[in-house]
Amino acid sequence: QAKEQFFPLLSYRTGPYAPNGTPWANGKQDYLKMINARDGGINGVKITFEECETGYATDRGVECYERLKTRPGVTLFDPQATGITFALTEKAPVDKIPLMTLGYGLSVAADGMAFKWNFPYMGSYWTGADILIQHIGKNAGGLDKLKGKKIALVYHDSPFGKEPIPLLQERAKMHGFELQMLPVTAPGVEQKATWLQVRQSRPDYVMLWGWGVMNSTALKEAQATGFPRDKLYGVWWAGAEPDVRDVGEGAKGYQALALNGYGTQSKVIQDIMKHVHDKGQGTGAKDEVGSVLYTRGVIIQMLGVEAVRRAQERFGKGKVMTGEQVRWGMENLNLDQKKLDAMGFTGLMRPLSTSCADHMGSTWARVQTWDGKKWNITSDWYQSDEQILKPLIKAGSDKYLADKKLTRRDAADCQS
Amino acid sequence: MLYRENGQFKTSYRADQQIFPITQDRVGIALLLAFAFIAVPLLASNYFYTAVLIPLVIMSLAALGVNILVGYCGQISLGSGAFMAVGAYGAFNFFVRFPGLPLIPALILGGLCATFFGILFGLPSLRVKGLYLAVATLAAQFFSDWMFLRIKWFTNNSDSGSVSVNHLQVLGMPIESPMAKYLFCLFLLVVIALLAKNLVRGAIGREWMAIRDMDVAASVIGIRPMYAKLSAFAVSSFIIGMAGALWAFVHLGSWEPAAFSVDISFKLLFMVIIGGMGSIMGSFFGAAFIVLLPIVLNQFLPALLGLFGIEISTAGVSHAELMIFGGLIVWFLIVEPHGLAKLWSMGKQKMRLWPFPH
Amino acid sequence: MAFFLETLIGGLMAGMLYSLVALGFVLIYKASGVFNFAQGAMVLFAALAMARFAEWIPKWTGIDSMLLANLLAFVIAGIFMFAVAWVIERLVLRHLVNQEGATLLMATLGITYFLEGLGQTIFGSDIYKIDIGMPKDPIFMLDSVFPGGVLVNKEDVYAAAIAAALVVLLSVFFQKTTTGRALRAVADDHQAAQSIGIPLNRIWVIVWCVAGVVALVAGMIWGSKLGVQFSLTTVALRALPVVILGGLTSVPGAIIGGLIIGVGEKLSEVYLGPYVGGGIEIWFAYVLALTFLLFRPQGLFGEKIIDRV
Amino acid sequence: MSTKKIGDVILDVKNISLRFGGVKALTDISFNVKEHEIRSIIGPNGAGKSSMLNCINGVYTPSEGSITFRGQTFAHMNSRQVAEMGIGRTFQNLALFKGMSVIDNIMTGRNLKIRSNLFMQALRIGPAQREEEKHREFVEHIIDFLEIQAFRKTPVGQLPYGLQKRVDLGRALAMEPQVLLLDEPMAGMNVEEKQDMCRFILDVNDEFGTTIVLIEHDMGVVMDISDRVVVLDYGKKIGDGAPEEVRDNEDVIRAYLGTSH
Amino acid sequence: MEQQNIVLNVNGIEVIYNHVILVLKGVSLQVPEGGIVAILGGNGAGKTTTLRAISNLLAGERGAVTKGSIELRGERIENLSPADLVKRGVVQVMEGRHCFAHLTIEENLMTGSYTRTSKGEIAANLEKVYNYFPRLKTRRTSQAAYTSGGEQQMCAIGRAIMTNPSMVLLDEPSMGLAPQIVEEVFNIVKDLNTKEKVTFLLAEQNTNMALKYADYGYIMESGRVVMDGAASDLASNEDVKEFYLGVGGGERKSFKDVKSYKRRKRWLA
Ligand SMILES: Nc1ncnc2c1ncn2[C@@H]1O[C@H](COP(=O)(O)OP(=O)(O)OP(=O)(O)O)[C@@H](O)[C@H]1O
Ligand SMILES: Nc1ncnc2c1ncn2[C@@H]1O[C@H](COP(=O)(O)OP(=O)(O)OP(=O)(O)O)[C@@H](O)[C@H]1O
Ligand SMILES: [Mg+2]
Ligand SMILES: [Mg+2]
Repeated sequence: QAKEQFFPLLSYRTGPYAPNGTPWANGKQDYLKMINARDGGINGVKITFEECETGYATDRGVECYERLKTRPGVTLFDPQATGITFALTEKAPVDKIPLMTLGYGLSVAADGMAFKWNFPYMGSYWTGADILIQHIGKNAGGLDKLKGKKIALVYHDSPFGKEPIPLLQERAKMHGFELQMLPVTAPGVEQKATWLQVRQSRPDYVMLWGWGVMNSTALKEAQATGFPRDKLYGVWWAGAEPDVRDVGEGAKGYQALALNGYGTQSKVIQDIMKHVHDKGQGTGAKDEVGSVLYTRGVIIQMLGVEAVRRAQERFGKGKVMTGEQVRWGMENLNLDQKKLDAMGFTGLMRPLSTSCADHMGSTWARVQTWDGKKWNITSDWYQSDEQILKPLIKAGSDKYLADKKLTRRDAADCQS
Repeated sequence: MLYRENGQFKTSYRADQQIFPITQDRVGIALLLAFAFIAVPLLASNYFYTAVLIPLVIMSLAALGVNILVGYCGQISLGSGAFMAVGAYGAFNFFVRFPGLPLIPALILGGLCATFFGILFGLPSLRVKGLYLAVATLAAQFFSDWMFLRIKWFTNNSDSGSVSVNHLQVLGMPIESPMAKYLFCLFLLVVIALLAKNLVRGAIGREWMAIRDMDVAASVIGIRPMYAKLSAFAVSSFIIGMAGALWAFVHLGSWEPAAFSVDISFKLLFMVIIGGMGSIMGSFFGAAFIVLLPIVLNQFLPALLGLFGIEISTAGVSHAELMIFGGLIVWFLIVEPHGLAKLWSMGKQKMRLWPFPH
Repeated sequence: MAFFLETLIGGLMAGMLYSLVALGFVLIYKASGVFNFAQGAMVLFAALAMARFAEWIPKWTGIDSMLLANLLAFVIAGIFMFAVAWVIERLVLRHLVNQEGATLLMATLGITYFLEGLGQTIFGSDIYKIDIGMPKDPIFMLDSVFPGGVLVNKEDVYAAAIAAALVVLLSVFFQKTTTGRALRAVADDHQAAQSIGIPLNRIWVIVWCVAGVVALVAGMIWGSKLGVQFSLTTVALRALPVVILGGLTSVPGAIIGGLIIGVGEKLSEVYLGPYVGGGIEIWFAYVLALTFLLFRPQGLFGEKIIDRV
Repeated sequence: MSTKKIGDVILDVKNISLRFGGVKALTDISFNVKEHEIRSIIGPNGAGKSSMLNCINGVYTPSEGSITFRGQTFAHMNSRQVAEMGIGRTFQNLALFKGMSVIDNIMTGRNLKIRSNLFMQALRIGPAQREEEKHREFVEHIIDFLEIQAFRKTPVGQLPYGLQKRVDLGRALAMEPQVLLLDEPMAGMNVEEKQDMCRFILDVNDEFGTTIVLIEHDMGVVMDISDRVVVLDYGKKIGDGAPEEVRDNEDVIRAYLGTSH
Repeated sequence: MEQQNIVLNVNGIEVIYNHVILVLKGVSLQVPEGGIVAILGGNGAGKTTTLRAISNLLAGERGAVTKGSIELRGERIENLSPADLVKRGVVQVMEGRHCFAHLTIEENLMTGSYTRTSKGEIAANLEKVYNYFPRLKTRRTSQAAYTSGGEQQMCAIGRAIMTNPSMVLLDEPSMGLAPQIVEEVFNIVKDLNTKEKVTFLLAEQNTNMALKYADYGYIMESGRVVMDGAASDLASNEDVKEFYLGVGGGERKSFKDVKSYKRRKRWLA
């Protein structure tokens, strides 16, 4: 048996979400290729991977999971879809394989004491929504200025789109703004009625919580109904190139959260260029390297690799880690700025450190603005408000545990 | 001449009315059941259970339900996904709201919810026919998609609309391991298939088929179109609802409304048509075709193309898979428009004549 | 009031766009008795071809007039659709003469998968842009009567005009020409049509070509609105209630049905939606169509469903 | 006419009119059928013969007039009620259930008599099973009677036309009707087959005492086997009486028989 | 049959439905130019199948000619499409009418002229059909599905005449027609035959009529030709008389007196 750490890659390159799924998947693959080419693997353990097409469909995702989870040296799963995450959340504890859901998935899973196997690294829908409100407040001249204002939420009518609602309601209560909810039926190609309603109720701000084609359609409809684009704010899943590219000038002024940095300057992207693309081994087109979702893919895979590295520190360098060991690594990750700089991730993300209780590790994001041709980071880092999130997460995870008749992990379990 | 009924004389109508009047068929089925219940558990891996067998068994059950409505009663429906969803969420609600309710009653209650929903959306069939009805049943589909997203009560007030169940057990035996899940589903499938077979070869089945083939003539010989159609909707949606509940409880464990999207409705219809309308056996063939083919293609296509020295990108595989899938559907239809079951029975007919060509 | 008008107009426009897709269904059904589920895939395929060629042609030939590039792209995409029609007849329809509706429907589903795969293989699966110079910004009318005016989307108006023109053309074609009559005969009975010398093969190629062109126009307009991407196929699901409401066999029905559905779903979403949490328009459209069917089982203008003993 | 005794009026059609838009399919038709008799309806194509049967059957609703069956008068009933009262029917354009086997087709004729409910049928427990066997036995008699044993399990769609007609008759017989309406049962048969069919009809009439209403274009058959004949033309009744009378009726000859008969 | 101009030569064809059901077991027949040839035989003998094989309409029934050859004026036609055959003047009137249900009677007739281009010719043909079948003229604007069985049969025949055929394959033209009309139809056949030199191949159950109007006849039994000869010879053959004309023993028996069902005598097993 060769020493190989296996990374299963669930992805979708067909169907309605392909334009967003593809760069994401490419980034994930390229990083692994780069690690193999540059470092010869993780402390000598070669990385293998296999991609499985889910088409964003839950049942196919489950099949992929079942197929790939039995591979020797399987590391962790990144389902790339909220629906699949829900299904796998039930299965992962049984199979003892961790799930990484960077910036998506179950918001309550940040509570590592309840969700031992889920890792919503770097932020969840709740942190995103929280930061978005902070930013809107800031633009309005202070959160207190939101009183009496109206904010509309145009969201993908699915668990993905509905997750942020509890948090937004919490914030609405706090600041006294009115929250108008406008669901859009998936995949979101027809939004005329939604935007007519926006035009009628004239909200001060609109939050866009879409994925895939829904985003560009929303921007086009905003343009068609004359809603000012600079009053339109998107989540980080509505802030990549495919979302705005074909709207072009029409989306100028649109702001969206930036979970991660991007661009081709950073060292890690340069390394990928050098070790992968220049050798003709790039997974996708060269010009998408360094784009928003591509870079997110790179970060996800870096975190996976680092988790393995961390696990090796405890369980034996140069060994293939099991899912359980990787889980420990994920839970005890500590990437400070120095490490990030060393790995070439400067400017792409904030330091991240996890613990048994905190599976998110970092709750920061910035805001970017589309200038008609490209995205530009236009704000400093925001951090979501612990005070609001904590109780919500606690309540949610308590309910989850009660429903499942499970108990919270104890300190002993945290050592394992 | 291994396969033929010659020489097997029936001395009573009862004997002739058996499900499998031909001895070879009986033996074959017995072997198949033995294989499914005994040999498979000895051989199958966990992957095979969870990714192949369990979905296959549950989808066979659903296809069987659809076949009763579409194949036997001739009412084309694209709302099957909705019936599955109603079954799943119905069973879920009984399951969580009545703590201690055993699994099987919950599933049956889920099925009954689907029955009710099915009858409701079957009412238009009394006036609307054919493709018009097919499209109209999509109303059920989209309505249920919306209902389970929007009405929080159905999802036990879950914020996201996603719900989950666990700790399944039957008569004290946990249904947790893949093998247990498989055997449980298989058992239900066999029982329901048997009941369904009894129905379709009995009086009610004849009514359904009569309505399908020529409804005016059927009413002249005393068949009430309303009763026949609504009973078909009821039975079919009960079975589909059960299948939906199994899909949610046993296969997915945790699900959201999108798990029962319009895609599933289409897939179920494919299964029935590809497998053979008006054939219980056909439902199984159809389910196998639609469930297995993508998995097989996905796994073997790259290797296969590799043999010919074609390097293909990951996206390419997905697209090629779509193309091959579509191509195969068309090809099978051309070979036998009446489905795989017909192909099977023609094969048997040839066997009967064997070794003579005609 | 102004808002009501806006919604109404928005609904009418959206309805026209649905009609454009519905038209493809009607054409093929009317002419061959096949319910063509591949219409959505054809729209996508045509739009992909158009978008990519409009992008490639300037690159390959150095033509920099956008109009010319678009025109060429349109023609090439049209040729692609002809080829598709021809291949479908050769490889599929020809072998399924005289089969039941369900079988043919299934075959078109097979074609759907195939086209989706093929389209994305040849043309890619990203979001592409069709820019035929449609104006994107809104205009406001009647601002003298209502404060703020009534918003009308110029792009929609153009699109609706194109759709209307196409429909008039096709109606004439069906009602007035021998081929039109032959098409209807084929839909009724393949075998009898063959027996009196109607060349099924040629007829089918013709109809699928026409449907291909309709798909191309629909794809172009929808693509210019939404961007060309896989989700275009789902507009077919939006067009289905239109088809059955208008009647599977009626060209004008597709238009009227489109208008009713468009207006119905927009009004329902805007005025009813907020009370029940929104997101109701798609099922509302289907329920609306279903309600009409209860009164006229063959749709508003469809041919009566005949069963006689 | 040997031993048969013709009874009282069993079916009485009074002043029936039927219109389809502009077309007057039937105008003011009255005639009656007596128990045990063979009553023929003849007339040129489009005269309204099939429409007449459809009215009796409840497929069409006459715009005027009434029908009395065994003392019960109705203007309109649904087909199910008519079937329950004991009127069976065959069809001109074969309305068999194409996808079903011969046995199943005939078994559908027994469905009115099925008592067990859906659950019993699903389980096939005792009574349901016994019932099924009982009806099967009855159907086998019909199959023997019609001499179609060899095709029992063939899907009817694959049978040649003439045999399909026989199955159609079998299905109607399975209802054990008191009155049997036959719409051109002998179309598309050669003489030999017609002879067989006549034999079946006569036997049914003799053995079960079933009253028969027959539409037929073969004058030989009509003249030979019927007791009384009604003649329709363009929706109007132009003749009614014993075969010989009708044959000599001037109107009938002009409108229908032509000169060669 | 002596070698006068043979238009159609069917040579030992075998037909199989659905790959398994062998229906025709080597059928050969010839049709001379300008003749009327009848195919007789009981139910399921294979008459319809023979006609379908000639007009190439088998494919839609999932049948295929597996052996033998069919020649039209010396040209092999097995691989032509039905439309090509209509262009060569061969048209079939299908058993069971098959009118286009949603089209009116007149539109039905007009579809028959699809292969014709001259407007004048079409108008003349239509006039001709209406002359032959005045009943159709009165029903010209009704949808075919709502006309009576007999009217539909007329419509189907009329539609075939609209193609201006040189050879017509008629499948059970008399089925469901009133005696008067049957007579008329056969007169029309004779008329077209003598005046316009149209060749006819007809499958019939009404042996009486068929032999009266045909020149030559073939008798089929379970997929084989068991007897053929000039129509007059057949009509006087004792077996034919008994089994197909119902005049066994010289006298026509009343249908009433035929005693119980009798075993048929078969020429061949
Ligand atoms: N589509 C089909 N599939 C299978 N078998 C068929 C099909 N069509 C006909 N047959 C079989 O072929 C045989 C000959 O049928 P055919 O219709 O040619 O007889 P026919 O002589 O025209 O009889 P009829 O006088 O009743 O019309 C019959 O036994 C019939 O069952
Ligand atoms: N549902 C209907 N709608 C319109 N017209 C109809 C309908 N049913 C029958 N007709 C018309 O009524 C007339 C009588 O038809 P019917 O079928 O009763 O004739 P028939 O006497 O049975 O003729 P045939 O001997 O040809 O079968 C015909 O002209 C027919 O077109
Ligand atoms: Mg009639
Ligand atoms: Mg025949």
